[in-house]
Amino acid sequence: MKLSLHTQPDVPLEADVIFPDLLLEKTVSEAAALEIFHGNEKTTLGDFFTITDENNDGTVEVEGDLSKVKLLGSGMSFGRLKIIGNVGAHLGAGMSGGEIIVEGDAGDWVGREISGGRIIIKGDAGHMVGSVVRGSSIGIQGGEIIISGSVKNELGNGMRRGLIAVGGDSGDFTGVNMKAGTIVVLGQLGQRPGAGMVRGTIISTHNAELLPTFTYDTTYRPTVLKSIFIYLRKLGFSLDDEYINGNYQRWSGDSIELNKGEIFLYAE
Amino acid sequence: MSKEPDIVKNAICTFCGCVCDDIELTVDPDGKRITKATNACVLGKSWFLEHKVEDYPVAMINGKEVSFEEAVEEAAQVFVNAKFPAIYGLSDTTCEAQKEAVAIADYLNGNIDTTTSVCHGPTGMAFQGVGESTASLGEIKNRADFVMYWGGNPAEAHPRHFERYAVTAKGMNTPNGKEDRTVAMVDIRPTSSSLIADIFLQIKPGSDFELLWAMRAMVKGKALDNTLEERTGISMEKLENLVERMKNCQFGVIFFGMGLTMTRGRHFNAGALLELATDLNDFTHFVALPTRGHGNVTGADNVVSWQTGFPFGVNFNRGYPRFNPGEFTTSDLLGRGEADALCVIASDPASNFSQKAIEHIKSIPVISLDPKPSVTSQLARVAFTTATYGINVAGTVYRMDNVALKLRPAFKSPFPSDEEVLRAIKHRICELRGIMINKTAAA
Amino acid sequence: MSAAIRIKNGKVYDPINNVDGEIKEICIKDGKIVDSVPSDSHCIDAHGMVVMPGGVDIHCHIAGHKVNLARKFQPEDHRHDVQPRVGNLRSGTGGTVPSTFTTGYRYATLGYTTAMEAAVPPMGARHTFEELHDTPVLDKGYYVLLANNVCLNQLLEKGRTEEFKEAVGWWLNAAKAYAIKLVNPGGDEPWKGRKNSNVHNLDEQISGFDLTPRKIIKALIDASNDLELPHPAHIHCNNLGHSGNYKTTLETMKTAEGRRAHITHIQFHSYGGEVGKNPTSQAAEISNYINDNPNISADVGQVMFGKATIMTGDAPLTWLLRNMTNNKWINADTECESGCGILPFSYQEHIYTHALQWAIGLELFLLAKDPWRMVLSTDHPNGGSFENYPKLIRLLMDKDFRNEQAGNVNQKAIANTNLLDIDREFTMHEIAIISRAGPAKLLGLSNKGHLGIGADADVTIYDEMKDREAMFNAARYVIKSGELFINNHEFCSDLDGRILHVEPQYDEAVEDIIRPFFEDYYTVQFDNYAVDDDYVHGAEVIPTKSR
Amino acid sequence: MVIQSTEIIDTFAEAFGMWAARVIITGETPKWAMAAARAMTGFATSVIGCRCEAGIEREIPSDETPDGRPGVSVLLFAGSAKGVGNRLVERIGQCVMTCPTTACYNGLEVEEKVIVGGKLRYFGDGYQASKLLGGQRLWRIPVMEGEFLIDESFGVQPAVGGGNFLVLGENLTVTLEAVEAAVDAMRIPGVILPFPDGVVRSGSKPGSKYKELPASTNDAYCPSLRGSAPKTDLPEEVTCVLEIVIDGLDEKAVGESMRLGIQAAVREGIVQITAGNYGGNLGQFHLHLHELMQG
Repeated sequence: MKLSLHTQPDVPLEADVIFPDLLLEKTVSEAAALEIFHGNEKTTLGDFFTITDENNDGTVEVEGDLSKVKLLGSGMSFGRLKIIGNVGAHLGAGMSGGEIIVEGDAGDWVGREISGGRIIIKGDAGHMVGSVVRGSSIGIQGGEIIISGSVKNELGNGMRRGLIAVGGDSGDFTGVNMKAGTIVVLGQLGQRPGAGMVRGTIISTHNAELLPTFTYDTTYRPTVLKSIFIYLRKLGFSLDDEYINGNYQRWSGDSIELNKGEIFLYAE
Repeated sequence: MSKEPDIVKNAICTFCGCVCDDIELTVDPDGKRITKATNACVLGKSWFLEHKVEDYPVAMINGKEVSFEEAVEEAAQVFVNAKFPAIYGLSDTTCEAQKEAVAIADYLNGNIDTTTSVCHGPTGMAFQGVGESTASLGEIKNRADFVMYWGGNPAEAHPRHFERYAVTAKGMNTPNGKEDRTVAMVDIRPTSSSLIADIFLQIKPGSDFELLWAMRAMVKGKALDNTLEERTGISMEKLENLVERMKNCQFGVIFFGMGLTMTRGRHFNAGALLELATDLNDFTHFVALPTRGHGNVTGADNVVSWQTGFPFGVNFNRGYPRFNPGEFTTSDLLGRGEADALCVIASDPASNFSQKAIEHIKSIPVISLDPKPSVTSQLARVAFTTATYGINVAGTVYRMDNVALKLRPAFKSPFPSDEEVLRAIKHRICELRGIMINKTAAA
Repeated sequence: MSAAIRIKNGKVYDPINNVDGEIKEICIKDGKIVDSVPSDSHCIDAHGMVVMPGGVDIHCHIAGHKVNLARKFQPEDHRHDVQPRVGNLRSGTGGTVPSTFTTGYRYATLGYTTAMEAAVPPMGARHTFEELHDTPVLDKGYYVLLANNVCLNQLLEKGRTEEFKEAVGWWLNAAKAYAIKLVNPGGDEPWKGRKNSNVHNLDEQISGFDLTPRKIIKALIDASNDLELPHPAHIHCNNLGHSGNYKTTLETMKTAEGRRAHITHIQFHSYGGEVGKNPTSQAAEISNYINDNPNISADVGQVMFGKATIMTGDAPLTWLLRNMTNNKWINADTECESGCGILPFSYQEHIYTHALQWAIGLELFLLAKDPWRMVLSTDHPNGGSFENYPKLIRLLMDKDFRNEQAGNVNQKAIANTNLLDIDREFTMHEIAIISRAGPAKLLGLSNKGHLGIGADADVTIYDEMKDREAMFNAARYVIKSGELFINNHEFCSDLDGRILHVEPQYDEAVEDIIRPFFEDYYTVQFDNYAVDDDYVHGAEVIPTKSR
Repeated sequence: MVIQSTEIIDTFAEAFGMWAARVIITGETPKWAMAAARAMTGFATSVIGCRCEAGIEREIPSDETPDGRPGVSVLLFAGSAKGVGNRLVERIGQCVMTCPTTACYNGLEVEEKVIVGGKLRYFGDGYQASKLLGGQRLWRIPVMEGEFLIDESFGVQPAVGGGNFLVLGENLTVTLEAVEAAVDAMRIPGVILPFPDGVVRSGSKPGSKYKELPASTNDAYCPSLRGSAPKTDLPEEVTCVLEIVIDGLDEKAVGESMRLGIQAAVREGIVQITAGNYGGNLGQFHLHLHELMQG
């Protein structure tokens, strides 16, 4: 199925019906009749999208400037959602399976609270990628988020399991309060990475200033980093050989918590 | 015929979050101004004494004077024709008005947010993450022998904070006032407040989080990197000394201001401070309080919370409240160009929001309620002049420590209250939307 | 006023008037139960249904500063439980601490029309009324915290008992409260002091005072009785939650010396065992005492599995729980009056203590010989949300269900109780007692909890169903003060409830003692402290002897 | 059947059901991966005496390993899935974890798993940490040189052990040449030859005159016992017999390996190639030599 945005929304469009689990069971006309919210106004998918029955391979393709369209792919559990264009907030929120590919930039809260599946973004993403929502302490519980560009603050806040990779820079408080899981940032980490982390791994290929509650351990070439990098490469994430083969400083923290978290910084 | 001036005893000053309730106001016999405000601080005095009933139109549409009813009609039309109407401000008005505003947002399926989102919103978010140990201000007065101010200048922003609540105030276990307390001040530069401090920590700008984190580690006896001084400007020794004092006091308190919450790190800074206070309860009784600025911003938090479950940044687009700071907070949603109508109550976002947000404000219909003209009211489609709470309008306000007080207005204003304007708009909206609100239901 | 209503063909349970399941007509006019209405009145055919007075919750936490803190504390708890707007009703959110509107609507959905907020420091009264005003449908009042009141305790330690009583009277008036509440008497001083500690026995001296918890308890029980308040002193005993605390509870009850006293959420106070070790059940011991002493009443404070929010004036207890669970935590002290602690909590079937608490609560219900004095509560939201009441009712009415549920929890805990040996199943009549008639009687609300002529027309009608949980989950009709709020399972129109409070007489000269204390130790002016009628408009003052 | 001048006897090798795992060992250099692999597969010739049979399957180029380093794959066989698990824990713990720079990955993507890293992790004394990657949990055990990385669990699958053939030669020299050539040809993916460089001389028969022994020397094929043994299966010109035993992940791999081996072994001076069996009553797999050679 393919959806092309024909009318630009004036205010945010909450298109939480766009996910393969639901759409692939519908005919084109059924899909067009699905109810969505344009601000506070109840409207239908067809009011904003031209829907055609292309590519019957379990893929839903969405095309257009979707930067005011929220909640695409939220809750999906299987199939493939391909987005050609920029996309708004809460992409793939709470997803448990399947794959989302965005050929463009994404907004805030990409993949918040996911438990499985994979989100691949070719451009940049906003704040709170793969994170908690306010008030709860547990962020994503699984799944993979691969972003070629940069992201903003609180990447992987509260993350308990899963893998997040960012090709560009990340904002402040990357991996804050993480319980476990892996975050890879090929660019520069923002301020205060890993604050309050209990367990888990943050890897950066740049140097960074760490909080005083992190302790330097050693510089070495841990095999696990190679495994992670090669795994990422298999998912189409591009990274240089020198990062795979290089030495890394290992820092333990956060001492305020269990002190079982680690930050790896590339040391050439 | 000369009249005796009216005296209002125990009047309540809503200029700042201290909400002092011991002001004695002398009202000029003409009933149009206050001539004396005994007990008020310099800010309070100017708040009361400079308040005049000006000759503004009660309402304007596109800058032209109209009747109250016409303005209500126009405002209601703007609201019901919007798909994403946003209501903002509310921290300088009564709880009664705040309730009306939430009701409008509810009946409109709109968005409601208060100035909390741009002052202590980060504290609210931090609180939701880590909790807090707090107290009413009298506990500080009666018990606190260790008082710390972090990232604020109470001497200028809350001039009576020292005397009424925390420093020179004399209480049950602190009969000698300041002599019975240790006062510590943390700021990036000396201020008029820091002059009174026994301990002053001048920290490097932007290193609050690092310092708080280091203090938490010290309290917990955990490993600390020795680059602390270089990064924060505070030596390990000085910090250890301070932390020992904190652990060994009888009752400690940290007040914190926007110097902490609105600098880089924001809700994490606030969270670190709240957690530090909580951690210290392993050793002694310890509390922390934000020093809230606006007179009833705490009331706005409370009203929005009990009516919706969430303190600010609440969206009703889908017929029920949703909360997500960053998504439904006004400065953010305007910055992304999302709202298609804006109602501002007692605030001036057109002068202090980001350029992007201001541009968007200019592109959508705005309804403003303010006792005085502001940048926002001047670009408003519909502008109401309203009476000033506390001076002209009765109602409920909340002190920064969540204590509710009833206002004692000094004299009547020719202008309607925010509550009256909002209620009129609400009733018209409900008529237009076919919602039958009966009189018994929460008015 | 409202139109007249006739309810016919329903099976009526009205224990106060000794009506036990008779098919009986109930007539309503002008907000009251009347003996007849004109023949053309609106008629509800309640064939196949059960008709009861509206439910009365004697102990819950639904309004005030601590409730609102707990509410804004937990956005994660509201997010997945929303209450969309219907008609002119307001929207809101649920979870264990729902928004005010949602609280009112959901209580009413269960058939409850009266609820009492159980713990507010007088300084928080104004805030509490603000919230109660926004809590629709329900009639409501609150209990004022006086057992850690510094001014009162100073009078008490000096032996000025008469002035103490007058001051209590002043405070009840100033705060427009319904009853006197004691929480962890004397425990605030050590908590707010240097060591963050607590008092542990009734005869221990309270730090900074020449006073013991027992003296405070006795004085407030006496004051409640002497002022002839409709509801006696409402006591949250010392040592809540600690192993071996049943002794403290027994001692507290003995301190009443035959005068009326109400022990609240007594389940949390019925533990054997040694301090610091696993608790055991002393439900039988506690029940025996209450069975034998008609001056004592209690509500259970049943624990229900799942999400809860602990919120209590007993701050040191929450600190202990916080350190056990590592959950986010709130402490909130109120000057000269009270402490408060809040944390999210979850009762889990597999945990020994939680399963034991669950079983002890059920034991207390089932062992009570006089259901009028052992009434239903979950100490909402401490033992679980009020939305668990239907399930709790089923546990009491359906032994097979109860035993099946007991099979799913920690078996070591169950083995340490007598739960499985008890065959009792509550009758519909008894359910009407513990959820309506009993609480109304204990509260001294003579117009509530029954359907006699002149009673408030608060009536609920349930479909009679075998599954009692499903039955009590959603009333088919709810009439509040003579107006239909729920009609055939649908909300009709928003309704206000009214505030219930007392105004006992006191000697105004006592203000000469209290005023200087305010000037020295409060940060609110004495003249700005008392709550005026603006906050309780349309209130009903429940008479005391002197008023 | 005669291939070149060697007679292929019309008989069958009798192989047994076993359970197998594949372990990918990587190292900083091929040397260390191989060192660990050799240590791990040492003393693993026969279940009879070693409780498992293991061997090196192949070297793996670095671009095929999970961590991009040179690797070696090892197959390990035992009588049960649990047995495989236990042997892996012992052998990886003693031979791989101990060896500088190595890491250890599961090489069989199958459903049934045995916990290995999940047991070895306790060596970390609380400092161990895990990492979930593509659904597989890895354990990181801190060691003095850095950390030892190992998959939590390893796939195990039913496999075939005890495929074999006997090379009967005119003299030692030609027989050795023949088996060496065979072994070279037989190392294909999915099989190992558990004996020293693939060859066993002490072929056995089941049972013994000594009660406690389950197997004893294969007297019918011992040239020196032509006169004294009750029966001999040796043609007159044969003076030397060597056996190659094959364990494989499936019957097909074992058969293919045998076919390649026989093909390489036949030559002048090799009189017969035959196979060991127990009358077909003990093992569920019968690998008929003629069928193998006919394809």
